[in-house]
Amino acid sequence: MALDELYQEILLDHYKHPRNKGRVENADLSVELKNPFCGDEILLTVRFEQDKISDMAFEGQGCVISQASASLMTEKIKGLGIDDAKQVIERFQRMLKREEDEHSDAVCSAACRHHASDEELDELNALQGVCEYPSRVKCAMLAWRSLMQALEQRKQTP
Amino acid sequence: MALDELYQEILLDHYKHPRNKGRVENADLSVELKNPFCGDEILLTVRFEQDKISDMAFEGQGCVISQASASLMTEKIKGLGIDDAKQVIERFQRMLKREEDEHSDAVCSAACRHHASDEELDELNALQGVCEYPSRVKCAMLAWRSLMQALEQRKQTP
Amino acid sequence: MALEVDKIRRDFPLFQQADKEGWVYLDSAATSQKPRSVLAAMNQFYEQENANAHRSSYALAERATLRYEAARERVRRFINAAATEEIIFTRNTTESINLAAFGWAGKFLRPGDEILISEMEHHSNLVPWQRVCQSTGAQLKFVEFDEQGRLVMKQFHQLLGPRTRLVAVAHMSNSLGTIHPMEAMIAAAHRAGSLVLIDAAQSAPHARLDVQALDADFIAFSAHKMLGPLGIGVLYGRRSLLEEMDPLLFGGNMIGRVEHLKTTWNDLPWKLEAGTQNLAGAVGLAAALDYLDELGMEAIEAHDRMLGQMAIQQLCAIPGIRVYGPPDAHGPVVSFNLENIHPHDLATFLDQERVAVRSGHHCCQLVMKRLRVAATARASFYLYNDEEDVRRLAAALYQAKDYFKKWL
Amino acid sequence: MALEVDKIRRDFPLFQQADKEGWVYLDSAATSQKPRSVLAAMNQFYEQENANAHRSSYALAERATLRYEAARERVRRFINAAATEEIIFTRNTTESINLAAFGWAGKFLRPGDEILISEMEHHSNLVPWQRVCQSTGAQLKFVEFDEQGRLVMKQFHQLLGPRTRLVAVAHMSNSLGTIHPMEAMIAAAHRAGSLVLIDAAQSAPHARLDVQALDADFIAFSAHKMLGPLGIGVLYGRRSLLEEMDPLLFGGNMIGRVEHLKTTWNDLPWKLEAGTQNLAGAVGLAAALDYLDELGMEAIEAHDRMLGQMAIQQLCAIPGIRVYGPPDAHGPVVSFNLENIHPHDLATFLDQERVAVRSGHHCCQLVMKRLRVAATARASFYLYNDEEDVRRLAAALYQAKDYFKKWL
Ligand SMILES: Cc1ncc(COP(=O)(O)O)c(C=O)c1O
Ligand SMILES: Cc1ncc(COP(=O)(O)O)c(C=O)c1O
Repeated sequence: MALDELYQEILLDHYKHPRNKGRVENADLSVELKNPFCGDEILLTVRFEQDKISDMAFEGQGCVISQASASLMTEKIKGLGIDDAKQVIERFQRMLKREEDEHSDAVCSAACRHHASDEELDELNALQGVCEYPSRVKCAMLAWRSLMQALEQRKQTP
Repeated sequence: MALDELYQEILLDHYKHPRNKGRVENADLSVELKNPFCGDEILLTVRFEQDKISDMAFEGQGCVISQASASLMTEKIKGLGIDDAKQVIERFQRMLKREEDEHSDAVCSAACRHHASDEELDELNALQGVCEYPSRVKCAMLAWRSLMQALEQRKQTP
Repeated sequence: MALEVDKIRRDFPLFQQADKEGWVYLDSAATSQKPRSVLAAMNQFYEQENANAHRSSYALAERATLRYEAARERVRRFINAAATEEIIFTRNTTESINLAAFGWAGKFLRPGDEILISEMEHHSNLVPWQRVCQSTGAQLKFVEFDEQGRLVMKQFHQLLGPRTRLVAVAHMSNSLGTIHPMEAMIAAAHRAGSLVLIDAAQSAPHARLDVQALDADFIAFSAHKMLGPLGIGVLYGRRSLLEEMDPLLFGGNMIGRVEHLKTTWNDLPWKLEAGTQNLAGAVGLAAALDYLDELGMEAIEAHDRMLGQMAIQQLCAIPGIRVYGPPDAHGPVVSFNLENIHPHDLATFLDQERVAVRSGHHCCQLVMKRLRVAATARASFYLYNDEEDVRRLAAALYQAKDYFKKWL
Repeated sequence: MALEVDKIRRDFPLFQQADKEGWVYLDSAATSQKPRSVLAAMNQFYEQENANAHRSSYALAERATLRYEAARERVRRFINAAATEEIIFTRNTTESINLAAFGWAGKFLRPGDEILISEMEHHSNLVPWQRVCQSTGAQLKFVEFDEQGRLVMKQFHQLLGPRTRLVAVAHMSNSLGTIHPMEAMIAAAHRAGSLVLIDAAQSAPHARLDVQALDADFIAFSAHKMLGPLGIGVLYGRRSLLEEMDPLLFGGNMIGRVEHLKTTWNDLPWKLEAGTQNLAGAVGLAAALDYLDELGMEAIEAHDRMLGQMAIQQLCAIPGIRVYGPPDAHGPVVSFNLENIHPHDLATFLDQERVAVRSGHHCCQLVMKRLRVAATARASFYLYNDEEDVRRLAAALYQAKDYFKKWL
């Protein structure tokens, strides 16, 4: 795969000009996560209004993939209802998952099978190339894992 | 190697009619040992007179090799001075040890190199064939290890 | 669908050696032979995909990581675990049991708690529990076995009480071949509020293991007894248990955040795998499972059990041979002795006749004690053995009787 | 006697793969590639000698046992240990250190005792000591390192006191490449009455290890970093220490006499090796040592150090590249960063240029913290690398700078 398929212009834009960077004031929840693979960290702050994610922001440093993914995520998720947000998370996860074959050998030697782009995901499709790089998937997922934890915590302490 | 080289007539004799089987009365020392490979046990009792092993006997059950070796040992060692006994032990150990080559491969694929018989060992030479069977060496050595421990203990508590 | 043993043997390089002509290997319970496909899978890994997993992002390391994790998924599928994270790679059954013992029991058991095992356990499913009991103050209880080599189920139910926190038993005994009534034991243990660990070292090679159907909490087994390589084993654990338990070994990839004086753990399954793992071993195990599934575990089970039954029958018919273990509920592991001849001598004789059996206590000193023998000879059968092998064993035993006559 | 790298490469099947044409592997500090002779030795074992060791007395099992014990003797000879019983086979360095930590320190340390390590340690030589300190009440002390990545020796001598029971340090740092003044440290520790454990995971592949000359008490290393297979490692220990310490894992062959509630241990070295061991792995390690000795450890050391020096020089000359670690006393492990570009992105770019380096915290989070970076890129060299590989790395870094310009 050419490198430019991984490092698309859109990611460049989000990396250089991250959206929603910082902390949400009066956040209901904040989640701090570390990528065990490289040590990169992220702090995600979220405010809810009833069942809606009314505001969110992220802080932290990391590689292009993790930063752009976090920025894109906040843009996509902010303003969504919790159920809709969960749907997006699922779609995003599905996009990054290599399709696993019945036979273990095939899984490994075959290149990642590109799924058809998921229109619902809009700009997030720019991260599709990451599924070729399982270790970088962890970078792309870091912000999303924080979001999942936030939603989990919210469920437990409504 | 033919089986009869391992199971020599002399061993048969000592197996069927073990010498010095039982316990020495008024023993100065007794040592109980277990062969971790098979669980066979031996109880060796020894009486000393000054620096001489004046009497010894063994108890226990086991395979032909371990029983015959114990019987032959008591016969050979009984009456010897401690230093002479140690010499015999060393010679016996040397006989059972495969000669190790510089190259690990050679050690393993080559059959055991027979050493010239050790005249000093008399009938104990009958156990030479055991060096082809490293696990059986443990059987042949069981009684001897008890003897070594006995001599060790005697040194510590004279 | 009987197994075509002649064809199968051709898959095993060891049986193709010139000096193995007419040679009968009856020690698969100690370790099995390896088919070509398993060696090929490991070679392929080393020759084309070797890199350290989970640590680097260049393409080769990605592939190594994928291969390792695909092997984990292959194991999950083989034992039908609910989730891939429930498969922990270890070195062998022994380490798997130690991990459960120290990581779970060592952490949660308290004085007064009880661990229930049987007198028929392999030392690897006995000594770790002794240690855990010493460190926690828990008590170790033993189910005995009867003259036929069956666990005394009445005693099992009596010993199972409100203080029993864990039942740890082998599915199949490696010394007597007994297959225990696992389903009933697990159900009873769960009713009593106890967890269950199954030592599947001997059963996993011979019968389909469905961990969800069995409903066991921990299961341990070794690759090397089921056509796989040495140096790799598995601990299956229910996710919630693996989550709450401690690691046994520390360092490498099992960490989350490391500070000077304290450390958090990585997610499952990596939390329980410290240091560089045996990736090639995992790949080899996956290939072994492919081979087993290709033949079909049902066919293998039927074949192996048939050989075990046949061996029991033929050996029981030889005067002077004493066979241990129950006549039924018996796997392909047969322990026996020739009257008044030590099993070491017997095994050495059989070896001359090109029949390889094991002699010793089989890591079951408590069993030997109860049988009142120092050791036994043991023949164990697997998918590359056939009826002719059983007959060869029986014939060699007749010759042994003859040879040792003068020694009696 | 320079190494003939072209010839050496032909011994490594991975470099012969069509898709590895022009490919530069710079991650040997994570795991090395394996020469054909190592794979052949393991295949030969599986194809001709596979049986369980120390358990049976038929000829094949005898041979397997001999092969395994001959490998142990081979290791003894390689590191010049006084006795074969001082060589314990483990899975990897991590397990070796855990064995010393829990088997020795966990048994003998008391509240008030101190363990002295450095901030530069791999997690595998840090987290086990944290755990032992938690369970024994001993205290963990850290020697820091200076800006150049050298241990602060003055602090080392200050921290070394009458309460220090153990000094545990890597011989060569896997993150910064620093080679510590081992001899002086060991002598000082011994004068203070402390034992010394050396984590030789990174040094054993590159330099002659003479345990008697070094006078260390414990030494840990992994086969897979020195041309050997995955799944086998070594703990060397002074016999008296191994005698008095406890096993870490229980079961299988490590026992002496087993009773219901207590068990005695087998003799050394078997006391510390539980369950079926990785025999093929040990055989593979022995073949790796043969290969290394054939080339000569002195020649290998000179070659690797030269490449490390060259890499430092060339990388330091690239504007925007920051190289970590001391310019001298530096092994063939070079950590660096490209200003404002995350090392993951850099490594991904280099991978496209067919240069494989590792990026991350290298299991040294404390080092990253002190360097105030999240991660570094790391290139490590071995006997199959040459000057051209260094140049390729430097050239690719220039290209990377160019590519990432627009991202700044
Ligand atoms: C200095 C050091 N110590 C310990 C280790 C751990 O080695 P292993 O992963 O083989 O257990 C490594 C390598 O990862 C290392 O570089
Ligand atoms: C029933 C049983 N449990 C445990 C073990 C230990 O297995 P391993 O030596 O592979 O750890 C064995 C085999 O030796 C066994 O038969």
